[in-house]
Amino acid sequence: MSVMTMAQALNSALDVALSDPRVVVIGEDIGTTGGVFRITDGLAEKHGAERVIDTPVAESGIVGAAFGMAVAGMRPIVEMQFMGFSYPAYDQVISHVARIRNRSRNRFTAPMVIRLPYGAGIGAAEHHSESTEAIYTHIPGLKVVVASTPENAKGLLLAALDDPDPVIYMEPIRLYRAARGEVPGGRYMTPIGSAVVEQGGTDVSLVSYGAMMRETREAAGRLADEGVSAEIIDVRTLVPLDADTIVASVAKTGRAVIIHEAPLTGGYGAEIVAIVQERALYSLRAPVQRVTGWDVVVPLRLAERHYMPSATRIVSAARRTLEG
Amino acid sequence: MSVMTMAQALNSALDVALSDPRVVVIGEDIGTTGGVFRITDGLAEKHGAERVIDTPVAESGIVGAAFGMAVAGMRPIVEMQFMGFSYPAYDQVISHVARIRNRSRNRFTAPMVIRLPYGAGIGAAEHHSESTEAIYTHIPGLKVVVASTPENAKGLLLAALDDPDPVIYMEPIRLYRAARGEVPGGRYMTPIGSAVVEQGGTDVSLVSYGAMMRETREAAGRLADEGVSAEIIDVRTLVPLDADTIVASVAKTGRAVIIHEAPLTGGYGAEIVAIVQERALYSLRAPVQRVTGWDVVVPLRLAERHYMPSATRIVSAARRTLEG
Amino acid sequence: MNLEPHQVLTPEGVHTGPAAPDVGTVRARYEALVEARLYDRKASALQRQGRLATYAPYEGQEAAQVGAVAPLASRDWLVASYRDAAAMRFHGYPWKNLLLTRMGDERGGHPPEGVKALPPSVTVGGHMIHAVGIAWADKLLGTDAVALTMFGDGATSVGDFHEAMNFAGVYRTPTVFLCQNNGWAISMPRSRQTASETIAQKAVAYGFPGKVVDGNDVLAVEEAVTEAVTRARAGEGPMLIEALTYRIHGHTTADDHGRYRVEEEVEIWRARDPLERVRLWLDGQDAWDDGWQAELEDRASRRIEAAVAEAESLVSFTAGEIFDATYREPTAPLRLQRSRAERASE
Amino acid sequence: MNLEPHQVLTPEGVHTGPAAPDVGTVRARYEALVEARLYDRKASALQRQGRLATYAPYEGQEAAQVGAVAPLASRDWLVASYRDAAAMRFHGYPWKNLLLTRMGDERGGHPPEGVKALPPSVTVGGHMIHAVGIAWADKLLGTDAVALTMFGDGATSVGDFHEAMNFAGVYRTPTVFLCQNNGWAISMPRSRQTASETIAQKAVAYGFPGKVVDGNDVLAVEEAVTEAVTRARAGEGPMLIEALTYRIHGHTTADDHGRYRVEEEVEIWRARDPLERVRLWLDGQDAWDDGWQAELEDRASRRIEAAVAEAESLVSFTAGEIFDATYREPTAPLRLQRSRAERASE
Ligand SMILES: Cc1ncc(C[n+]2csc(CCOP(=O)(O)OP(=O)(O)O)c2C)c(N)n1
Ligand SMILES: Cc1ncc(C[n+]2csc(CCOP(=O)(O)OP(=O)(O)O)c2C)c(N)n1
Ligand SMILES: [Mg+2]
Ligand SMILES: [Mg+2]
Repeated sequence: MSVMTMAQALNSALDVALSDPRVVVIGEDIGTTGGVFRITDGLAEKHGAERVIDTPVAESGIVGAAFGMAVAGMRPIVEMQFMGFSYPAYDQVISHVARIRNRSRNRFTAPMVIRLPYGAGIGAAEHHSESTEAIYTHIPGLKVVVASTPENAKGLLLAALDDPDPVIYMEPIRLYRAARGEVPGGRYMTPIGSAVVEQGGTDVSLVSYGAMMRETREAAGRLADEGVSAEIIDVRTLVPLDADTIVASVAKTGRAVIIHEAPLTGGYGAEIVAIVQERALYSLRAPVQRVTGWDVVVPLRLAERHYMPSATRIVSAARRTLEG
Repeated sequence: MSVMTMAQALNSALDVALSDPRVVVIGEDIGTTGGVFRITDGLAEKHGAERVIDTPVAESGIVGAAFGMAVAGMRPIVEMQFMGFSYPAYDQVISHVARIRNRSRNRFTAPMVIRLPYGAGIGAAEHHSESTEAIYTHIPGLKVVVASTPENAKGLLLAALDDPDPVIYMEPIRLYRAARGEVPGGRYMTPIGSAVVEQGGTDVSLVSYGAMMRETREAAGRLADEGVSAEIIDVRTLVPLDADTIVASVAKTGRAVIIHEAPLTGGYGAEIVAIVQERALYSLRAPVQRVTGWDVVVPLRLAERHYMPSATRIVSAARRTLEG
Repeated sequence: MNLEPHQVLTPEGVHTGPAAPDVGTVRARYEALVEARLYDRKASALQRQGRLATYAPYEGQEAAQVGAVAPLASRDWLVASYRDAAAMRFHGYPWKNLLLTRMGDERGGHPPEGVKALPPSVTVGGHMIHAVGIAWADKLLGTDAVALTMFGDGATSVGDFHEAMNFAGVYRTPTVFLCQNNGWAISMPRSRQTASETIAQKAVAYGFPGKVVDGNDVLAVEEAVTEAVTRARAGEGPMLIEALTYRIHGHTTADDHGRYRVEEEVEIWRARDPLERVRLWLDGQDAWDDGWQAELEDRASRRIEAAVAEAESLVSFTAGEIFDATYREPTAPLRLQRSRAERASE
Repeated sequence: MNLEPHQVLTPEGVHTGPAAPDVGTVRARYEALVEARLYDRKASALQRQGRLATYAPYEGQEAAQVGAVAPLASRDWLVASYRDAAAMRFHGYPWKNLLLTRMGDERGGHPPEGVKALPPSVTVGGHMIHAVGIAWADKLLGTDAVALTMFGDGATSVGDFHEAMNFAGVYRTPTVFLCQNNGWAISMPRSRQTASETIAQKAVAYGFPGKVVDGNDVLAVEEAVTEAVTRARAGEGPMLIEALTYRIHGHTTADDHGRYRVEEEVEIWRARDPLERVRLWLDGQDAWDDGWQAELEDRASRRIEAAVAEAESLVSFTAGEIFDATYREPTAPLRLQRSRAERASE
């Protein structure tokens, strides 16, 4: 155990991962410089430039080549510099990575991890603040996980690599350095497909994931000050969703707020709402609220704060469920 | 007025559209051969190969070039051969077409239409049966419409072309020839952003769009035989959604089934459910049901029927809401 | 870069190369060509009878396909397209599987263990980079296997072609790029597909060699691919081969090629038939006669008919089975959906 | 294809071309170069002070940028990248706008009416095809305007580069492709970006000419682009120009280039400074002195400072305003969201 930032925890996970000779890490600027966020710092030196591979600027090529490697028995870990740069590779992900198992009826598979630094809140340039998990969660054949702490960042990454199927692995940029915590050494896994109740509560369920866990926890704190007991759920795996944990919580509290920074319309929050109302409608004492980014492109630095869900917005939404 | 198939109605719309010299139609095999579905039949001959443009195989290039044309004052209509071939162009659509208005704060815009033949049910090859509207409905800056009759196919296409913003225009392959109906001559528009109550009813709201309207109507008929009065809503525009019409219907019936052929998880049905429960929770007498494709790749011909939502599945879902 | 098409046998069956071909080898290639042609005709016929969904006939391209895979060892990979059934078959991917896919059965995509070939690519252009990744893995894993990818002239316009070629050049992966330039991409003639004079010259952009061959000359194709495979195996990196050929029929069984090309063009290429020149040469060596031809056709037909029978004997999918190949272990949501689907199909 | 870099002025300021340059023109270019350099330094300084978010300095590339746009008429389009501030400015896109974007204000992307330049591309590689579409539209609309697109060596690896080049070749659009090969794409050296010896030779794949120029020689770049623009305007189609240059500083103000390259390499390129050779030549013509230099710097600084002041004077965004540029008319869902956002920001 040692205290690490999320960036360090990810670096540690990759270091552990590379002890398996089938593993390569591949992406732009991840070798010599250790990546735009220094997540791969020192790994090329330690494990060799043939296994921590710097590539030309070509996201589709990176994913497509990694797919070929995976089919041929390797375990590639792809780094996209930002989620917003993953779109050129979308066809490779959806038409090939996600489908080769079905296309070949289990004869060929593409066990690989695609790491996507995502999210806003650091005043970055356009395309650098995306949170478009919804374009991946809808695609059969993919699993989608989102880290929220240094500890689960490492555990989920190692679990993703161990998974026999391709995993979209989202890393909240805003937490790379901001999140610090105890991280076990060596290899361990955080199970894919299980949500976690971070804090028990009785009045309202706050359901979120990734970077928004920070605002969610803050909101829960403020609600506690007002005498409202919030249960906090970190979804962690978007696909396959641990619906049981969420539904059980809402069945108990009768109220829920779903929080994500992606735009509202067609965001993953809608799926969670749909499942909650399907399985716990008669327990609902108020409509499930969604606190999300708005249906606009994430603004640049000046106006970004108007876009991001804040603890204040979460608290008001929770209050709305209590009034309802 | 004359009776036409949907394919003919679309051809007529494009013919009308091309009377505007700013309009070009661009895509693969749309000139000499009139397109894989013959939607552009005769248009190159009539309006010239410079305006009904055959391209190399390069979906990203097609959308990117059309974007440039739109910025420069033209009104391109892009044809993708199948929705499943639109993914290589996804980056152009999301990073540029959808965003240039915001990026330039209204200085530049890309008014253009991207036509996507979509949907399963004809036993086609892999990638030819996609219904991935969810990857477009989540993207700010795009409008998304889905035709369901020859009449609205023409009207929506002309409205899409008239729209100052880019429109994703989905055409149900299964209805190209199967749907026949009266279609007005000349230019007319079906408003974007308005759903239509196709049939009034009191017991349950059936909400669908595109090709699935057929099964939805059939299910309504069967329910009527059982003495259940179903209200049928054709959403027609997914973005911006006409929530008022849907919510008003559910507020009245207290029950709803949402039907689409796209996979369940993260499908657009979730968004409709989320809005309905948000605005009409206290009217709901049973959980809103979703009848959708399953979370698997659309099967090929042999197993396709197991995937497609059927009138039978819609009827059972409606019954579940009535029992609930 | 020499862009003259390499040829070994003229359409008249005259040998033009330096060393005379080995009769035994040529007879083996001829046998493959005959089987390839018979399969293509059978598949088209099955489609007309409604027993296949659609089919993409390759008649006219048999030499390019047979010649392409002849130099491959069984440890080498083939990553090919929807029109490459003959190439796939002669790399070990059974006719039965190719038929199953065309019947609309995903199990076609599951070739026997040991067959190193991905299911044929249906999207145009996305698969070439897979052959780069596979070849790269072979290199990293220390085997000397190579990967051959086959694609059409249309596919060279796709962005992924560029990224694949560039990666292959940068990492010197043992990848062989074989373009069957059959003159058309559906209705788009080669001349409008790209403004470059040849496809082969595109290799200049990636720093490795390109070569043009007579794609209707099985021996020329085989020679060029052998050279490319040998280079690749020796660690000398990739090569692009453009095989000039022609598809005699429509793009698929659903295509009416009369809409975009004239019969005279087809006739010119019929005269360059890839089987006939081999037959003529063999005949000139007294290594062909009607009896042998009948024997070949009989043997091939029996193989093909057996494949058809086997494919058609497979029962259709149950509702539950469609859930069996999305993840290795079905996820909780899929288990739920599966039970619903099973109930709905009762 | 001649792949020797075209040069007009040596780094020592010696003129090597046939016709002697026009002193007045060279003085005008020199003035632009000086202003370009001052802006770049100012922007880097502002970033260090926290007044810009990040910045991508172009020092060392001023000649490529000034030379690129000098041949353009105001009806011609410029479709450039994040590092091309100088090119944009001299095509009429105000410094103020470039600063605003870097401050994190979308209004930077709204240049004045009449300025034919798209906001700089932030993603690598996606914008070149836009210049093809724009040029194509100009052709269809019957104007003789051309479109110039600027991009880096890294961008040539992107699939969209290929599709853009191919479309330009096939439709002979009046598009000029200008690659500033500055040796690096973040930490990736040019030698690992692609295995081709030059970027210019990639034009071979698309059937139109490519040319290499000394990118630190403003007159050489201008000559090459003039030739390309003239050809394009005359309907002779596109051209690819590779300008050999170097970025002296890090990729952005957030990049530590010491991690991937040695100082000696930077020194070599400092000695090839794009301003100094012009100054030396002018000096040789008695067309430069300290007084004029001071005057130029003063004028440029005043322009730049005015732009900074204007940009910084703009008030920040209100919550409601973020909804103003998604559709021309706000949709019903957005109107609802807008009111919620306004309430939340109170
Ligand atoms: C991404 C994508 N876009 C479009 C298509 C439709 N399509 C199928 S084959 C084809 C033409 C391909 O031509 P070519 O590469 O020359 O191969 P050929 O059919 O001639 O063998 C097209 C456009 C597709 N399958 N995939
Ligand atoms: C699609 C995409 N992928 C990755 C990036 C991150 N990125 C920004 S600049 C850059 C390198 C570009 O190099 P080059 O084209 O040579 O231009 P230069 O920065 O040298 O001017 C990369 C990889 C991006 N902006 N867009
Ligand atoms: Mg072809
Ligand atoms: Mg560069």
